Amino acid sequence: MGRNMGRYFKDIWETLTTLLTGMSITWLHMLRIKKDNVTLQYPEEKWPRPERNIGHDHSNYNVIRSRLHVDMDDCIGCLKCERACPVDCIKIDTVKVPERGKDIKEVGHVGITSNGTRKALVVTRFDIDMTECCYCNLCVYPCPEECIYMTGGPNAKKHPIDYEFSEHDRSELVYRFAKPGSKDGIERIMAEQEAES
Amino acid sequence: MSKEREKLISDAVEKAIAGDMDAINNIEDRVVRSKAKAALAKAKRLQKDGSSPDADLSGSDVPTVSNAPSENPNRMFGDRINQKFPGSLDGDLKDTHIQLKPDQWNDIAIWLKTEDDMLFDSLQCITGMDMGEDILEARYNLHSMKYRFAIEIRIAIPKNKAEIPSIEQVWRIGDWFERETYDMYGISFSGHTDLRRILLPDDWEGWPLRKDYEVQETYHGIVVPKVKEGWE
Amino acid sequence: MTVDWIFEWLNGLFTTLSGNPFFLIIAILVPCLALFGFITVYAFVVIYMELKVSSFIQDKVGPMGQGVGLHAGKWGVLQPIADALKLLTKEDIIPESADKPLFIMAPFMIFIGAFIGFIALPFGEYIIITDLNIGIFYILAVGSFSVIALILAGWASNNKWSLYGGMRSAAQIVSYEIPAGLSIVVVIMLSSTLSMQGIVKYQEGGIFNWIIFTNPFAFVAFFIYFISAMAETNRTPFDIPEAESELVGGFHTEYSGMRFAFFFLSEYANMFVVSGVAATGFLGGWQSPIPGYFNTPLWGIFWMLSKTMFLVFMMIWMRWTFPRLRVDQLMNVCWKVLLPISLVNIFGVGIWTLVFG
Amino acid sequence: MGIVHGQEMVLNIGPQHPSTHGVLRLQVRTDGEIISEIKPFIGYLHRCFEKHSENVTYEQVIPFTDRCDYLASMANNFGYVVAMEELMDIKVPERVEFIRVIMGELQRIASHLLALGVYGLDVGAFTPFLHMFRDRERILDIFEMTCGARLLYNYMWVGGLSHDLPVGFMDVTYNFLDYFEPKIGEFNDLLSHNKIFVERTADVGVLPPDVAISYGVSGPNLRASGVKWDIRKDEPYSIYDRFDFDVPIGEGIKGSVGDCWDRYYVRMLEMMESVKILRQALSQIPKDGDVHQTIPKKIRPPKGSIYKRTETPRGDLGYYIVSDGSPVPYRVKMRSPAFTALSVLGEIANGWMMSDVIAILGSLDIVLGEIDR
Repeated sequence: MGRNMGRYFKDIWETLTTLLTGMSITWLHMLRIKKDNVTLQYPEEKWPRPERNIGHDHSNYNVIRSRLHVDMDDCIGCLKCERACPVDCIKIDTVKVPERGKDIKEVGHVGITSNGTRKALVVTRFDIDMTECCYCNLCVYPCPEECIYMTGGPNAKKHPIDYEFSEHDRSELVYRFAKPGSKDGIERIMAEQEAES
Repeated sequence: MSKEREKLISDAVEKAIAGDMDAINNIEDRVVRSKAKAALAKAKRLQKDGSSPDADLSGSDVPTVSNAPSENPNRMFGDRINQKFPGSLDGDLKDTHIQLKPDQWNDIAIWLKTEDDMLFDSLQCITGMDMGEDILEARYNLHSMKYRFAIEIRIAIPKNKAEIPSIEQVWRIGDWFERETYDMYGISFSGHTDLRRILLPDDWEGWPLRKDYEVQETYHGIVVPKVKEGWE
Repeated sequence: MTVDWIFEWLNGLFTTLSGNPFFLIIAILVPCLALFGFITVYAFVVIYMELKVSSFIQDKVGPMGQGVGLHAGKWGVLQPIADALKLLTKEDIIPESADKPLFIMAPFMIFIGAFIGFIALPFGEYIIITDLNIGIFYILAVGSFSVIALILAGWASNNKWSLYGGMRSAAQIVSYEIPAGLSIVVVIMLSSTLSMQGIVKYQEGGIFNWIIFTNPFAFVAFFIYFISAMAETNRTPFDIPEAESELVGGFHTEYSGMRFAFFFLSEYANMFVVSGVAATGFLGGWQSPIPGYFNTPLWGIFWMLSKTMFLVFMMIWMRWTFPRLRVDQLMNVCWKVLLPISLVNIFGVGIWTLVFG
Repeated sequence: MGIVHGQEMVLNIGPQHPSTHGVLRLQVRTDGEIISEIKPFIGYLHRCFEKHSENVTYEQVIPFTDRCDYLASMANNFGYVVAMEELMDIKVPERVEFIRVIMGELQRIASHLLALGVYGLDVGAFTPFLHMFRDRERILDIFEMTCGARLLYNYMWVGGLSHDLPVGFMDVTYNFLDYFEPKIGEFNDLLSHNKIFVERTADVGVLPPDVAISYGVSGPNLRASGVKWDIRKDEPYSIYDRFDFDVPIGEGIKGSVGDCWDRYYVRMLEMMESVKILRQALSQIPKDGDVHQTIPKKIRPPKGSIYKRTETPRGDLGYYIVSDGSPVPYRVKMRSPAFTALSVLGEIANGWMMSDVIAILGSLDIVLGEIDR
């Protein structure tokens, strides 16, 4: 490495100048910490903090990605979301209702959805496995009743944002939105119908 | 010398645009002829900018939209390959690709790369295909950095004798592309220095991307297909 | 001073048993325990300082414990204690194929290397454990003791990465002791004494009597010493033995829990020793910068600590600003840059004192 | 350097290593510090992207393309979507084209920031990494504002976009650009021209242009070797031919052409170019135009195949899509730029020292998600 003498001293001078400029930058950062601080103290300060230039206000979002939620009263069991899911993490079972649009008290089945469509099916099982969900939001678009949506953001009125849903046991992350006991309730009713007719 | 060659090329191109193709063809000097062809191609493209793909619906395939001159490169280079290596074409010329037989593929590759008016120096990608009825196919997308030509060469081989000469020495990236195609489809590339699986563990059975592939039950005792109780 | 002072005081107290070795042991033990206390307090302070300085440099505020949990104290003050507790309670794994006795011995040896360097550091007129008449020479000699511990740690943990770390630290620390020693020779030439108190006494009388300002060669010698001292304590840009991005963990890859805490602690202790030597040798030790004022013993401790902590701050500051050198570049810097310049310094100081007296 | 030949040691820079940019194993034969042979082993992160895309419909493939190069997933979507639209001959409205270019360029800046920051980490400088991540977070906030997600977006659909721009997107992005431009100067002072950084990277791992082309290297790595090849300029897709920006190539300022420093500095210059494109795109974006207008209800492309390349932050990403007329793709092959970049490592990192191999690997900016697919 036959560096001649000129190069030798130029290297030393270059080292000194560049290292000192680097240190001056970090020194400025140290001084301006009050203004430049970008971290949140998590349990106390929650995401987002628009006034401190961290994240933006969720209210003017067009779409949000967080935990899925389903309003069972509006779900007509059309299975469109189950087909749209690329990772098949939604499972729905439905049973035909004797009469369209009638409420069935024992099972808590509401006959007419908020959009006014009369339901023909009781959804006995609506499971979403949040461990497999890839948060791609493809299931939200085809829903005719907009009953499946991600919490928070534009849907904040229906359901506040919820991104702290970690559990101790993985099986608890399989959300079962169907009304409990609706499966055997509706079967018993159907059996009684057969018995009468 | 080059001024006079420039003039020769420009008026040959004029005549060719006017429709008289052999003005270019009877230029003896090969380099000047190829330059004239390139200039002609460029002139045609400027004439007809943004050429929409000439929809040749005859073949089963919708043509690959190539950004090369309006005269389809696959066809142009297909017949040049046919002239240089007679009998290497497999079936007639198509717009979307050049169908070749596997046997002379290695020296065609060397020729494609070193021929000075083609210079296909960058192998874009090798795609393995399972065409069904036990035919496998390797599709090579080649591209010339200098002349901006892009062609696609396909080589079909039967499943039981899946053997294609390797082009690892011609384009160095062929080494890994071929290993991946071998890993996924089981096409063994003869002449490849160290042909082994690249993505899957070395002792994995079966070729995953083939249509008739069944996942093996266990791998070293680990259950392979994901079992989730209480879900189905 | 304190060791002999305690020894006479004990003899005076129990005149009948005066002079028996038991008193000597007590006389040595008392300052050592005091020193151990000082080092743990200093370690917490410097860990907190490194935490906060590195966070401020990186535009974050570091651990701030407010709200219910108060987990890290008002401004994250309790974070060092939390770290220490974490390291204490962590499982202390000894790899099965490691050479067990050597593996266990390495952290203690490196701590000894750093610990015994404190003995000759003067904190005040009479506040020094023992005023050896070869003080500065003793510290340099003892400083190189930790190299053995690093190589031992690297080799004993029977892991390729730590082997690399050990070999690299051997090359680095041994070769950086030469420019460090030669720059100390400048100090000795000026103060014509090896004892630390003597060096400090030579620099009394205000800031302009400090060796660093006596002549330009000594000024350069200070920086040469400081750079090679950083190399000796494996601080960036010379942290090649424990380069996380290349060697996973360097010589302390296999260490965890309390043993890792020892490596951690001894690195900080080493930093204090070399900064102490730089402060004493070049910045006038416990002398106050204003002649005649603030030179009571208590002030003496304050001056010594503030100068040393400033140099420790400089090391921390540099660590979070510079990338890391490659091994051969490290050797290149040492043998082809620092060494020639330190030789020129010695020659320059000689001429300077000859000409200007 | 290799005069003294000691006993050779085989060392696994294993799947579990702080600077392999993902799960990669380099089997290295070392003679003391000097590396004599490197064999990369990949496949630890293989998630069968191509097998999956043969079982899901065309629009369901997009969330999978996100997960290939998870550091530039907007660029993956862009590539897939451009290929599909050319296969199905869909002409998307102007506004969609502009939004896609804006998102693509923002993603390029974010990805380069990460690449340069992590490269600083590999060479030992910790602070620039955090400064660059602070700015990258600003971009991720903009992405979250538009498509809800911060890393894997599923934002660009075949024939349009999933959502239009939110209220206030324009001035948020303008604020970011004004905030970001001076920061590049600060990164240069802090890291690029730092003498230790230059010593560590100049003249290290020189990639000659012909070897680069033969190994199919593309993107910033190829441009750093002096080959002026950028698909946005040479095979313009979408509306990139409307913007004027120049393509920075490596000039060997600090060392020879094509060394690690050039690969680093070309990315820094590219970020400036992206800012230039963003400013033009933001000023020319048409106000009207529905982003869902040309999204086909049922995607059933005609039988046929297509190979289309786009310029992602890591190089040219090619999609070879074969459709047999059914709503499920027959074959989707993804040609990943990082795959070719890693294959060149064995060639250029021989004979260097251990820390240089890590520096060269860092300068190639590979992402194992994309290599293993």
